[in-house]
Amino acid sequence: MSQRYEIRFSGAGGQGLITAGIILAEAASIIEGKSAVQSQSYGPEARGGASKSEVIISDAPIDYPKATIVDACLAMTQEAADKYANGIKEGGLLLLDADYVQKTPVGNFKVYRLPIMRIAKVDVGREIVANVVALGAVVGMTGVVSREAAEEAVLRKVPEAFKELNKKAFNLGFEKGKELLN
Amino acid sequence: MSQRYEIRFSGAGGQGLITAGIILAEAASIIEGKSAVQSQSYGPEARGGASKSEVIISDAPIDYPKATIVDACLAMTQEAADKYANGIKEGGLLLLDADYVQKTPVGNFKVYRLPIMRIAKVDVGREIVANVVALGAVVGMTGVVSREAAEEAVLRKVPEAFKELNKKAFNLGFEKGKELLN
Amino acid sequence: MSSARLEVIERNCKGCSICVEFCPKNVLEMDVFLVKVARPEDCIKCMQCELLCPDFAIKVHDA
Amino acid sequence: MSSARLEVIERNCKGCSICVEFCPKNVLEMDVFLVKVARPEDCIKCMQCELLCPDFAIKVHDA
Amino acid sequence: MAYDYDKSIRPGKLPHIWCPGCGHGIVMKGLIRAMDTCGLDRKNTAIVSGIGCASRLPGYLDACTLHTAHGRAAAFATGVKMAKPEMTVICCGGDGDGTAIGGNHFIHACRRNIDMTYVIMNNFIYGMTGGQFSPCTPTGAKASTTPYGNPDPVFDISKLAIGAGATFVARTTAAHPREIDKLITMGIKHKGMAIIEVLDDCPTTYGRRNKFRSVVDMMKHLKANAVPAVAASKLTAEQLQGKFLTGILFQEERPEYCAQYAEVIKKAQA
Amino acid sequence: MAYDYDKSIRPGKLPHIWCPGCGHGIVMKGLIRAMDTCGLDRKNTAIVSGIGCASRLPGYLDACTLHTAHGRAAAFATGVKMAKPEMTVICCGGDGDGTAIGGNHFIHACRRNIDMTYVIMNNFIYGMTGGQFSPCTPTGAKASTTPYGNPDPVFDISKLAIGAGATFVARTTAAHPREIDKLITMGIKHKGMAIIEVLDDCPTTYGRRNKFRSVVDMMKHLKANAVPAVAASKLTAEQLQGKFLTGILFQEERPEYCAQYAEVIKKAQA
Amino acid sequence: MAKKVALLQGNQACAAGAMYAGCTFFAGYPITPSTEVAEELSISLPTIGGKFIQMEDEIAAMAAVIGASLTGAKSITATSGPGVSLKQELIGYACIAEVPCVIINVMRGGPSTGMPTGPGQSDVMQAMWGTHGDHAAIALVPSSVQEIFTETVRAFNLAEKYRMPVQVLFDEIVGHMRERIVFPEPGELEIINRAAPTDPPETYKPYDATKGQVPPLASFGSGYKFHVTGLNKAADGFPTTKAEYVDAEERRQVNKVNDHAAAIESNEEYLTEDAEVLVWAYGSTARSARYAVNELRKEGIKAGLFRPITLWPFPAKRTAELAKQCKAIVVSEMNLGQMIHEVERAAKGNCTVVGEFRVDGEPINPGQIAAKVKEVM
Amino acid sequence: MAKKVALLQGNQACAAGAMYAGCTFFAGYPITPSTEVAEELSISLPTIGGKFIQMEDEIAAMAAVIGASLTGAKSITATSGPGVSLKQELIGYACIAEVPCVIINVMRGGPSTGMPTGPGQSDVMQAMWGTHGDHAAIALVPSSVQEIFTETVRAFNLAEKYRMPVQVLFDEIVGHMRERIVFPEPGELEIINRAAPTDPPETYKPYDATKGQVPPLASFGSGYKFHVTGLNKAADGFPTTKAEYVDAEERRQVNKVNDHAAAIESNEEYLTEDAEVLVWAYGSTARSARYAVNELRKEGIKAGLFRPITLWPFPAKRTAELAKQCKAIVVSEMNLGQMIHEVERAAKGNCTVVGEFRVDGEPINPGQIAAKVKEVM
Ligand SMILES: Cc1ncc(C[n+]2csc(CCOP(=O)(O)OP(=O)(O)O)c2C)c(N)n1
Ligand SMILES: Cc1ncc(C[n+]2csc(CCOP(=O)(O)OP(=O)(O)O)c2C)c(N)n1
Ligand code: SF4
Ligand code: SF4
Ligand code: SF4
Ligand code: SF4
Ligand code: SF4
Ligand code: SF4
Ligand SMILES: [Mg+2]
Ligand SMILES: [Mg+2]
Repeated sequence: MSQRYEIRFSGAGGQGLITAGIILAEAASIIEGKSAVQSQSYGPEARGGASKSEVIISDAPIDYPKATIVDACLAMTQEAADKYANGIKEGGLLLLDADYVQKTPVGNFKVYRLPIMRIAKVDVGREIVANVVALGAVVGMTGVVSREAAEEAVLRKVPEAFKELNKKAFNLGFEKGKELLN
Repeated sequence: MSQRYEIRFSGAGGQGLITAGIILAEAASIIEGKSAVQSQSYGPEARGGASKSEVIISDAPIDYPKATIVDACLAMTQEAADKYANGIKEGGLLLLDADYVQKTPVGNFKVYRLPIMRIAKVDVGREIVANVVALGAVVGMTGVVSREAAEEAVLRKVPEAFKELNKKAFNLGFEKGKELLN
Repeated sequence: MSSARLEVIERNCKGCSICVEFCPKNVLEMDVFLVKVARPEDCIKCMQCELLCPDFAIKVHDA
Repeated sequence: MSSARLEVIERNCKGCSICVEFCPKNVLEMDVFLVKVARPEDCIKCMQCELLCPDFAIKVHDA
Repeated sequence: MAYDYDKSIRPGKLPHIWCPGCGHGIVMKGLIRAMDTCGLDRKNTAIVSGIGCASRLPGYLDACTLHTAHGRAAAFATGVKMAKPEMTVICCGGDGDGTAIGGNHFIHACRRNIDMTYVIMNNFIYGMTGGQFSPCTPTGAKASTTPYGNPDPVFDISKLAIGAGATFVARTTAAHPREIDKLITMGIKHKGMAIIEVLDDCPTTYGRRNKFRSVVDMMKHLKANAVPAVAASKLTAEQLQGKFLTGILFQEERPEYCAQYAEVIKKAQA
Repeated sequence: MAYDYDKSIRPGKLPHIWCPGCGHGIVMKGLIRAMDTCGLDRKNTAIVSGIGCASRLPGYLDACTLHTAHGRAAAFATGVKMAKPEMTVICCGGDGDGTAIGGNHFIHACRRNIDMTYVIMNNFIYGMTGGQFSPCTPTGAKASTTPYGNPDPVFDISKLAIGAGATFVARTTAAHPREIDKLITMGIKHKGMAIIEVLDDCPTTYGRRNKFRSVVDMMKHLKANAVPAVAASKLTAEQLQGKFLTGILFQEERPEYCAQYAEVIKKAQA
Repeated sequence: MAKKVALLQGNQACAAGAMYAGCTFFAGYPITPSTEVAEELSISLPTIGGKFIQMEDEIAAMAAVIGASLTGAKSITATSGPGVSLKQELIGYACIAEVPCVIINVMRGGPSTGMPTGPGQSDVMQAMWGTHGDHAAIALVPSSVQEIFTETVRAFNLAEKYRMPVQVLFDEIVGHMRERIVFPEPGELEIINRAAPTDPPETYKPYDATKGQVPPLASFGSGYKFHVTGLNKAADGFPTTKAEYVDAEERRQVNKVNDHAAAIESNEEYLTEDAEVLVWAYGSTARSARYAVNELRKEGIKAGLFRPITLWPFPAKRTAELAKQCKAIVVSEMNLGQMIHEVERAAKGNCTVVGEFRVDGEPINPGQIAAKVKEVM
Repeated sequence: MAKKVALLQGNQACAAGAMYAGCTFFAGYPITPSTEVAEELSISLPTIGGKFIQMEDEIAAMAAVIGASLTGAKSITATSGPGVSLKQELIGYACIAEVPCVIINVMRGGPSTGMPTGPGQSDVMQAMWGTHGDHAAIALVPSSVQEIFTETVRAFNLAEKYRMPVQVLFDEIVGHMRERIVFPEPGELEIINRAAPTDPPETYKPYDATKGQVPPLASFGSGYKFHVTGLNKAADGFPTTKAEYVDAEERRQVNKVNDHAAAIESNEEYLTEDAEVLVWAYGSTARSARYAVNELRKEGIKAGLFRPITLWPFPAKRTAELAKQCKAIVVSEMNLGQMIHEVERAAKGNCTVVGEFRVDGEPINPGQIAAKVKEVM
């Protein structure tokens, strides 16, 4: 991992991507003891629309807390892709929801597609865990934090009754993400 | 008259001493074309108690608008005398209401007494014109403005129906004031 | 009923004459700026003067 | 009564499904994020859908 | 058939910023219909709001529109109206804007009985800032700053307006769209201060926290619990529990403020 | 016989600053008697005011006294009461302070039904600043800023308080001194927001301009036009013209705010 | 024909100046020592069909003034420290929405309620920095009754010209003292009215920088329909968060004043040509200073007076020049040192800068200024 | 035992810091981007029997905070620009009445409503000059989540120690970002409580300067009966207009801060020893600056960073020293130039002072700071 690694999660408001970013930052900073900063967009009126959450992870203290040029970007909807799939590093990584993003942003980065919502709904059984599936995939693809740390961070965040569901979601995402790289 | 002449009118709130000061300032500045500044005290709460009005008259423009050391001072009540009969020039003039001021302030100035309220009530016929009697006396004693200018200023200030009354008050005050000097 | 002793706290009295006017027995009078107890013997201790004085300036005592 | 033509302004529709639920004749249906006119022939032009749509997204026209 | 709202909406402004299902859109449509019914010349109509989701309304309407500071709509509007009484002045905004920070301007506008129509969109919450309780949030309800349930009693906006001196006070809900424009129309025609309270919904910050499964649930709740004021007298206190009276709640004739001031001018010029 | 006010007045503070005949002194005496009747421990009593002649009252009383900023008494008092509910909190101030600039805090304190007693001295004018009209100055009256007669309608303070949710609302006048302490006593004992409006007089800035020859005239006017609310029902609207109802105007029991918040604490600690 | 003269209070002169400037709307809330401004206007405004309204508080007054101004009425409010503090949010609104209006602050003593009937000059930094966010400010500080009249007229002119709130601050001393005033004839003083839009209603944009640094402002009810907001906005007046628009707007609104600082500046210099010590003072304090300078000159001390009449934008250039010329600058103000910060900044260490302050409710007298000058000689 | 750590938003850390400091009272009114401070405290305060109240507006919130503090409760409010503007009058009240309290300002963009969700640093001059009248101010500007915690604690300490309102200002970026925070153990950070009166109730005077520059403050309901007012007052708390009392009070209240400026000051210096160009920045901008300094050093440019944590009282002494040492100072802030005025004043012309500003709702990035440094080299 480089000194400073920047990840952006984006999608529709309410899809839980802020939470995904927070979990990732907790995995890095609370569990793995790295430095991490999470921040998110507050639209002009915080009403619906696309939203984003950014996480910066580093071995050293993080001075500038905003993304400079992101290493990995996730976009769950077309609007999010249009709005936030930019400023990606050359050779960086863009993960799109295969069903909801039709027009693929172009740039000098690698684009991957995964039917994240569908996996959540069909394979895990609840759309609401799409963000955890996405998180799993991103961790699987980037290795920015360890699988164990990320899983633990997910489980710390959810109430007992939902732990199994989220575990399943995370791991499915992780596997599918890893597969994509092959 | 010296370059800068300072006069202070003091008494109980409601006795019309502010008006007396304004009339004097108008006589000097509007009618005689001198410079004049009138200012007055605003108690901490503007409720009752003693009040004062100061007029500075000069042939030259007046820079500092507040009294420095007054040439002439009027006090209509004991409270006013206690509070405001100070800062009088050596050789200056202090005029007191003969009935209402018992304790005479001491200092290097000449003290005169005139039963102003009584004159207004008994000789003129209305207590309310005591301020004009007082003004007349002060003008008579100091000559800071001409008798004519002062009289005109008084008359400009009052409605038609009260002109005679005020004329009488002013002139009686003027005469009595002049007499005091003898 | 015992007779009344009316105390005027001159320091406080502002001469508003409320007590004078609201006294049902005409006990009080104005003396320029101050109230004066003119006919204490007529007082029926109704307390109106004391209650209505805004200035804590008059007290109705038992004689 | 002439039949109705229901116009959905897709750009405006936010998929809240109010029109669907309040249509007395079950004319409308949700299609993920958008409303869909499923049974236009059943429409009685009661205007509920148009009146209640918060997003200026559905219009009831005479056919 | 289809109502032509487009001629009242500023070009290119739709879709609006409100969330899916937000009742403010329904109210805006009612307001447009009322303005049309009254035949208002938009050039001589000022629409004034404060800050909040509801207060974003004027930006969409093709008129003289003034989006002020939080809570200050009625005070700005008073300036507009006093300075140019020939203009029609309409205020609009949320429950928080109008009755929390704006409460004083609200009651004083009512007292003056200045000729304005104030459409207050009561969604029981501060929507724009993310769901803190407002003076209209039901006691016991959950909001982002009442994690243990709201301890605050609520304002009955209409009662407050009447107590303050408003001369036309009416209430309806977003689930009664035809009544919205009917009452606003009456308010505009009324000479004096008219308050039209519209109970509406904020699914995003209020609904979810308070166990409404969807915006449709909220709309149904509004629809089910509205009792026309005219019918209320026949109901027992028990039957009225949890209901809200709708329709005209108060109406009287009193001299209008600008007309009163015209008299002042007459006297001054005499 | 003679009432002992001295033990309640801070040493050396009399004579007070109020003008000859100013009704505020009569109200202060009533307040002292009421505090005595209730047996209030002055160490645990906060008296909170805004700015104005009436608001100078707390400075004279030997208690925890807080002279705040213009209009803000109720808001400061809410902080005191919430932080230390075991204290008795009394607000006092003028009509301008309480209903003009302070209107919002006034209505919200009423809404919350927080346990305070608010003695509002309504002399129909801004006395301290020299007689500008207040929201309580009668329409048509002269004030320094209504040279042509006041065009503004007035607040009925009690009606406003009721509309806002106060649970004890009463009115009397400075010419009814015994009723002042009786009603304030009831207000203090009432658990919740109690508003006691006392109509009083400002001879200096209101009386003279409005053809009252003296303060006695004003007092007589207050005395003559007060109609006990209990008697009002027997009078015709015509007979009530220009009169003001006195006595208890409204009373109800509703949960008190600090008590409600104690429930929040209980839940949070559970 | 002889001109009309009168003995007026400063506050009355302010009201008269407003009338002369074409003011037709006042909204306010009474407060000592500013109330006479309102009282006068309550008499005179309706005589010309203008409107006087007493609002429920100072915030409402500021709101009404902005609302009225948007209909085209030249609008004014008058208050004092506590009221100015309350108005801060809406002063910022008038700045960002670019609505002309005039705010009179008759300064009294102390923070908070302080000393309502005592004079002060302690709101002068607030006049620049009181509201949150970046914004320009224009503040004028007359020192005589006559000047209150002319500066009130000028305040309206600047407000209309630059489309912004303009503050006139004078201390209680100048506000309450009476002096002779000579009324200018109609037409004698320049009167500036806001630029009318040249665009037809269909294409009018209220913040269109292509129309100049100060785009014309249409009036409500004049045939133009447009939107006004306190949010950051684009040229058309509608909210935006687009960085380039926001940046351009914010900078334009500050630069419209900065770029014209020289034109807005006005000051009086007295015996500065050969001055070795400069007294830097404004408002009533400048009158004491002038008296002191005269006394000092009699003693052969080369004292001079710089009296800013425009306080904001700050007269930095001339102050800097004088700092180079003089050994010392004595800044005298009825506060604990406010404008002295700016004088120090402008002086750049080129001369000693000392303060002669007073905050006890008494005016600064000539003697104390003279003493301080001698001290730094 | 390992310390408790968590990933928190700055706003949440602020609430946690308040709890650590012993705060038991919050009154506020929601406003973006500060609302999370309130939301957190609405959860945590009642768990310790503390009180959370949402008032009808920001003015009422400030009033309630002062009222509560007078009962002895450590009290706080949180808001943003528009709310701070509204609170100005009562901030002055807290100053003159000397009532400890903490005011959080999470700074957003623009004057007026501006850009509610965008960051800004444009309320920093307001923190000193926002309210009318002379007064002292203490303002802290943390730049990380951890520091928000510690500076909130310090704000309470300073408020209690100096009996005055203390402001903590952080921009939206620091307020909303999440970082790891290590919670200090109880007792690890110093907690200061206001001095209790040593006098018995009979002779207690709340403003008795003979008891020290900061006289002890009794609590309502603790056996002491005393008077509090916003008027100028004597040692006993009762209003006075006597010049000598007023003067003494006003000066004491300003000097209690000025005389302890060194103790209140806190700042961080990074690579300043040999710096030739100094970047002067605070809050989130200082983080960009540090990044930039590191980059510049890599290029061999001797850049250094001065980061004030206490903004008011202004760190004039150290800034002046650095101005003598350096060729240039680049002041970088998310506004159009505010603290740069003070830096210029302190620099006294000893070095070039330039600004690198930004007001478009975007953070200042390291690149632009680095570029400006190179420009002035
Ligand atoms: C002076 C000020 N205080 C607080 C805010 C923050 N604020 C903006 S909108 C709002 C509440 C809006 O609630 P409401 O008026 O009910 O409208 P809604 O969003 O629910 O439609 C608040 C508190 C602000 N913008 N300005
Ligand atoms: C913020 C602010 N605005 C205005 C004032 C000026 N002011 C002081 S007292 C007062 C009115 C007082 O009237 P009221 O409350 O009726 O009391 P009264 O003097 O009549 O007893 C006003 C307007 C002030 N002190 N502070
Ligand atoms: S107690 Fe009654 S009767 Fe006696 S003096 Fe007083 S008012 Fe008159
Ligand atoms: S009522 Fe009181 S103040 Fe008035 S005259 Fe009587 S004793 Fe004096
Ligand atoms: S008009 Fe009525 S029936 Fe037709 S689709 Fe709409 S709601 Fe259904
Ligand atoms: S009500 Fe309107 S926005 Fe909602 S689903 Fe129907 S058409 Fe779409
Ligand atoms: S947050 Fe609530 S009030 Fe605001 S737009 Fe969304 S639904 Fe409407
Ligand atoms: S001015 Fe009026 S209210 Fe004030 S003290 Fe005098 S009489 Fe009382
Ligand atoms: Mg709402
Ligand atoms: Mg009053």
